[in-house]
Amino acid sequence: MQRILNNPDNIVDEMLQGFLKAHSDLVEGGENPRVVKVKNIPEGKVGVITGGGSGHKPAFIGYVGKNLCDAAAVGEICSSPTAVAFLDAAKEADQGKGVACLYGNYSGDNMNVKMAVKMAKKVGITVKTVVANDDVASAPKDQREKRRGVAGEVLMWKVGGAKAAQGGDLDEVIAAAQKAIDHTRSVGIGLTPCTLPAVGHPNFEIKDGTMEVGIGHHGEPGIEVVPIETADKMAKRMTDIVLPDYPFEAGDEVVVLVSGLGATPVMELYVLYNEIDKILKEKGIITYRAYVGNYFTSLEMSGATLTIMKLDDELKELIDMPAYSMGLKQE
Amino acid sequence: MQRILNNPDNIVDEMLQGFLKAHSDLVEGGENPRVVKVKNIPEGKVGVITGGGSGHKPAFIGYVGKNLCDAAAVGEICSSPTAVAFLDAAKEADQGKGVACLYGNYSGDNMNVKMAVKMAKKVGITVKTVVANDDVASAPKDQREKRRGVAGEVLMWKVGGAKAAQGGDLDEVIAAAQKAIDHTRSVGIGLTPCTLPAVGHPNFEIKDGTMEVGIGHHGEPGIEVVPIETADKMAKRMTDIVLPDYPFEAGDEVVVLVSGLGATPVMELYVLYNEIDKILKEKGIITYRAYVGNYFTSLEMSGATLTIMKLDDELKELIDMPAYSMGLKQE
Amino acid sequence: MSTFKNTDGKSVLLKMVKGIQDNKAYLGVVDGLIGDGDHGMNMNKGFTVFETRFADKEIGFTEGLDELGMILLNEIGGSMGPIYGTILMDMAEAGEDLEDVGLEDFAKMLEAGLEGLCGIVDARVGDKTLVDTLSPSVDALKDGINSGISFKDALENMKAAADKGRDSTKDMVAKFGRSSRLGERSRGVLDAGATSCCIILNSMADGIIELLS
Amino acid sequence: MSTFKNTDGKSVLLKMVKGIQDNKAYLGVVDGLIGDGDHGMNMNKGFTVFETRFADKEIGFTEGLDELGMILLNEIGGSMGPIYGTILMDMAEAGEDLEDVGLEDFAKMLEAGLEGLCGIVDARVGDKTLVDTLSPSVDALKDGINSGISFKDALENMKAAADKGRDSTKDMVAKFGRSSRLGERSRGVLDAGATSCCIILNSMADGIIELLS
Ligand SMILES: Nc1ncnc2c1ncn2[C@@H]1O[C@H](COP(=O)(O)OP(=O)(O)O)[C@@H](O)[C@H]1O
Ligand SMILES: Nc1ncnc2c1ncn2[C@@H]1O[C@H](COP(=O)(O)OP(=O)(O)O)[C@@H](O)[C@H]1O
Ligand SMILES: [Mg+2]
Ligand SMILES: [Mg+2]
Ligand SMILES: [Mg+2]
Ligand SMILES: [Mg+2]
Repeated sequence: MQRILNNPDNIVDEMLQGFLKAHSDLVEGGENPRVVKVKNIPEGKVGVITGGGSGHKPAFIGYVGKNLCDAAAVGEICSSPTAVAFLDAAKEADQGKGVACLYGNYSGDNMNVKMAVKMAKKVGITVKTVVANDDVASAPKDQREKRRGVAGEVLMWKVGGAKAAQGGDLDEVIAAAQKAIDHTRSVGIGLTPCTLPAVGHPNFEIKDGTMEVGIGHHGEPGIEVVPIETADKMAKRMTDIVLPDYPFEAGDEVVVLVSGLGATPVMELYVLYNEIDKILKEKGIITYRAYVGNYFTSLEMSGATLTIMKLDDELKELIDMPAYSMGLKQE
Repeated sequence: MQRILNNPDNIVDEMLQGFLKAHSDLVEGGENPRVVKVKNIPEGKVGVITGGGSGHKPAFIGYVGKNLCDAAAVGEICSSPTAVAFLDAAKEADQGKGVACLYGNYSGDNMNVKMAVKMAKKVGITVKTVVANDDVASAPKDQREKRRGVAGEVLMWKVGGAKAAQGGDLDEVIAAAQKAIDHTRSVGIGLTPCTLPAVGHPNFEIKDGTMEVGIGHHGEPGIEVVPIETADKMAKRMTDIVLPDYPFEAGDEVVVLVSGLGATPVMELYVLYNEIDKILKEKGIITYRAYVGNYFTSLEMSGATLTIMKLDDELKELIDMPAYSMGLKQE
Repeated sequence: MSTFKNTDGKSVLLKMVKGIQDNKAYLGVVDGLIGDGDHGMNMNKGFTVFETRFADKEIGFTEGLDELGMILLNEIGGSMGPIYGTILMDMAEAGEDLEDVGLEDFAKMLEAGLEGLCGIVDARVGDKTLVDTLSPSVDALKDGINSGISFKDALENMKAAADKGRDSTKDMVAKFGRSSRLGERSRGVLDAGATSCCIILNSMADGIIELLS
Repeated sequence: MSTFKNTDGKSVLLKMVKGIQDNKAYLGVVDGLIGDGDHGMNMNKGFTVFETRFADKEIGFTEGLDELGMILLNEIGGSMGPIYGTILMDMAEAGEDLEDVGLEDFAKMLEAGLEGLCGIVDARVGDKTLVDTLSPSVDALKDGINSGISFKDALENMKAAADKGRDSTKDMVAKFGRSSRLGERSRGVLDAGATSCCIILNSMADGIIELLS
C-alpha cells in the first residue's frame, strides 16, 4: 500500500489534528474531539451541521466554514460518526434557534442521526434533518427514499448554509436544503477501486478496461459494468442517467458539479466537463454555475461524479452567496 | 489505462475548453488558444505571467486570477509551452509597465522563455524573469541554479502577484518574487508513478514497498529509493532535507505548503502535515500560515511535496493579501 | 450448575472480545464481498477498546455488556455502533438487577436485545442482516425453556441456531444496509453482520458454559 | 548527379516525417529510461502536423525545413520546439537562396543548424545530447568535401557518423536536460535527442540519395 500513514487505526485522529492546525484561522475542534466547528459561529442564527465517515475530503469537515456548515461530526473511514458526535456537533452549532442536520442517506448515519435527534431533544435542542439522496443509480425513481447521497450534498450544504446565514428560521433552512436536494441528481463512474488503509487491499475490483457506472462513494456497486469509454461517451452516459430522472429540460438553469473521486487528474475532470457542457448546450439547458474539482472523493478511487441541480430564484440567490471553507471558497 | 479521455493528443485543448467554460467568471482564453488570462486585468499594473507543461493542475492556469498571475502559457502534458505562447501571454498581461515572467527551471521552459523575452523586446514589451529553483533534491546547494522549480512556484506567484497588485514596479515585482523563491525550499516523495495519457504506461517505476525521495514533478528520479516509511518518518526525512538547506532556524516564521502529487488522498496530506508541524514546533520554527492540499500535482502520481518559505515583513504582507483563482482562494 | 454469578461474567465478555479479534480479517473479507470491507475493523476496534479499558478492572456480565455497548455506540459509530450498542445495552438493562443469571434470565436478556434492535432497524428475518442470526437464537433459548433442558444444552442449541441463522443469509438477497444496493448480486455470500453476530453469540455461549461447569 | 533541386525536396522532408513516425514508440521508450518518456510523442506530433499541413501543397527542401522548424518552435514547444526549430530554421536560412543543393551547400546548412543549436544550448560534444549526433555528422560532411568524395558517399559517411555519435551517448553521463538530474544513473542508455537526431539525419540522407540517383 503506497500511502502516507502512521498506524492506520489512528488516521482519522491524526488527520483531524493536521486539519485543525492547518486551518486554525477558520475552524477549531469541538469539546468532542470528533467534532469540527467554525471558529466564532455567528450568533443568533440557525445552526447547520453535517457529518459522515472520513475519507471523502473535502467532505465533510471541508464544508465547515462561513455560510456553510457550522459543525461536522467525524466518523471513522467510510463509517458513520457516533450518535454522540452528531449530538455534540448540534450542541456546538445551536444558538437557540435550532439545528439543521444535513447528511447523506447511509444506514449508519440514519441510525446515529436518529439517536442524536432524540438525545438533543432531551437537552432542549431542536434538530431537524434533511437526508440527501441525489444518487440516481442507487435505487429506482419510485424508491427515491432509498437512494444514497453523493456529491449533491455539497449543493445541499451550500444552500442550507446560505439560508441560515441569511437569517432563515429552522423550517426555512430545512425547506431550502430539502428543495436543493430535491432539485438535484447525481451519478458516478468508477475507474479504479480504493483501499481502506486499515484493510490494506482494495475492497472491490474494477477490472482494467472496464468502468462501473453508478458506483457509490464507498465502492458500492453500480448499475452496470461496461468497457471503459472515451470522455464524450462517458458524458453522454452520465447525462442520460441524470437528466431524465428529474427531469431537466430545455430552458432550465442549472448548477453543474463535476467531482473527481480522488485519484483522477483534475485535468481529466475538465475534459469530462467539456463534454457534459456540450450535451447540456445541445439540449438547451443553461449552466448558471459550474463546479469542477475534487469536491467529494473516495480515498484514492479514480473516476468522477456528475451532479446537476435545477435552479429557481431562491436557489440561485443561495448558490450565489459567498462561502469560505477548506473545500469551497466562493466570492 | 483507467482514465477519462478522448483522443489523448487533444487532451490539453479539451481540458482548456472545459476550464475556460467552468471558470468563465474569472478567466478567458487569450488570442493565442494556448494562453489563459484573467478577465479584465486591472489596468496600469505590472503584468505577471507564468507557464509550463500541462498535467500539474492547479498549476499553471489554476493560478491565473486576482492578485496572482494575469496570464499563463499552456504547454502539452509535461512539456514546455512554445516561445510564442509565452510571448502572447506577455502581450495579454502587458499594461505598459512591463511583465514579470515567473516560471520553473526546466530546460524547455528556459529556452522558450528566453526566446519569448527576445521576441517581446522586439515588440516593445519588457519581460523580466524569475526562475523557481526550490527543489533541494534536484542539485547540490552550490549548484542551486540547476535546481528544478516545484511547489515553491505557488508561493512565488502568490508573492509576485501580490506585489504587482500593490502597485509595485517591474523591478520591485521581480525582486519580491525572487526573494520569495530564494527564501523557499522544497522536496518531494513519490509513492506511485504517473502515466502520460498519450504514452499509455507509466514512464518510470516506483516499486511497491519503496518510495522515491526527491522525485521531480515529471517523475525525475530523486536522490534515494528507500523502503516506504510511516508518515512521521517521512516528515522527518523531508524536513531533514529542507530545513538545513536554507537554513530555517528557531524563531523563524515560515509558510508551510504540503502538496499532494495527484492521487494521494487529501486525508493523508493532513496526516503528513501533522507530523511536519510537530517537528517544526520542536525546532522552534513558527508556522505563520499553512497550505495543505493539491497545489502542484503530477497527473495521478501518489506522494507529496513539502515546501517551506521563510518570511520577513514584506513577504508576510504579500502572503496575507487576498487572492482568488481556481487553485488558490484566500480571503 | 444452572446459573452463573453476574459478577463472574467478565470472562464471558473477554471471550466475546477474543472471538471478534480472532475473526477481524475474516469479517473484513465477508464484508468486502458485498459491503465495504470494514466490518472486521470496526468491530475489532470497539471490542479492543473494551478489553483495554477494563483489563485491570473488575466488571460483571451485565455491567460489561452495558459498557461494551456504550463504547460501540459512543466511540465507534458506523452502523455497528447503534446496532450492537442497542443490542448489548438493552440486554444489559434487562439483566442489570440479577445476581445470578439463569437460562430464563439470559433468554429474556437476549430477547430484549433483539427487541431493541428491531426498534431501530426495519430489517426482519429474511432480509440478510444480523437479525437472521439473532432472532432464531432467541427462539432456541425459548424452546429450551419450554422443553426444560439445561442452561448448557440450551446454549448449545442457541449456538447451532446462530450458525444456521448465519448460514441462511447466504442465499438471501440483502434488503438493508450497504449490500442492499446490490440486489440480486448480493445473493450467494454470507452477511457480515449475521456472521459477527454468530461469532459473538458462540463466544458468549462458550464463556457462559465455562462458568456453568 | 551531385546536386538535387531545392524544389524537389519535399520527398526528403516526408522521409524525415516517416522516420519519426515509425520510431515514435521507440523514442518514447528511450526517453522513458532516463527522461520522461514523451520524446517520441512530442516529435511525432510536430512532424505529423507538417505532413498534414503540406500534404497537398508544393514545397521545396529549404522552405519545408523552415516550415517544419516553425511548427516545432511555435506549435510544439517543449525542449524540442526551440532545439529542432532552431536547427531546422537555421539550416533553411543558410540554404534559402539555393536552386540546387550540392554537398558543400548541404554541409554549410547543417553546420548553420549546429551553430544555431549551440547558440541556444550550452551542451557540447560529450554532454549526452543531440549535439553528440549532430556535431560529428557535420564533421563527416566537411571531411567528405576535403577528401573530394561524392555527395552520396559523403551522406553515407554522415549517416555512419550520426549512428556512431548516437551510440557514443550510451556511455556518457547527461549534463543537460531532464536526465542530467540523474548523474551517474544516466550512464548506460542512449540519449533520446541524440537518437531522434540520428533518425532525422539518416532519413534526410536517404531522401537526398534518392533524389541524387
Ligand atoms: N439498516 C440495517 N438494518 C439491519 N442491519 C444492518 C443495517 N445496515 C447494516 N446492517 C448490518 O451491518 C452489517 C455491516 O456492518 P459494517 O460493515 O460494520 O457497517 P457498514 O455497512 O456501515 O460498513 C451488515 O452485514 C448488516 O448485517
Ligand atoms: N538543455 C539541453 N541542451 C541540449 N539538449 C537538450 C537539453 N535539454 C534537452 N535536450 C535534448 O532533448 C532530449 C529530450 O527531449 P524531450 O524528451 O522531447 O524533451 P523533455 O526533456 O522536455 O521531455 C534530450 O534527450 C536531449 O538530447
Ligand atoms: Mg463502512
Ligand atoms: Mg517532457
Ligand atoms: Mg462495512
Ligand atoms: Mg522527454
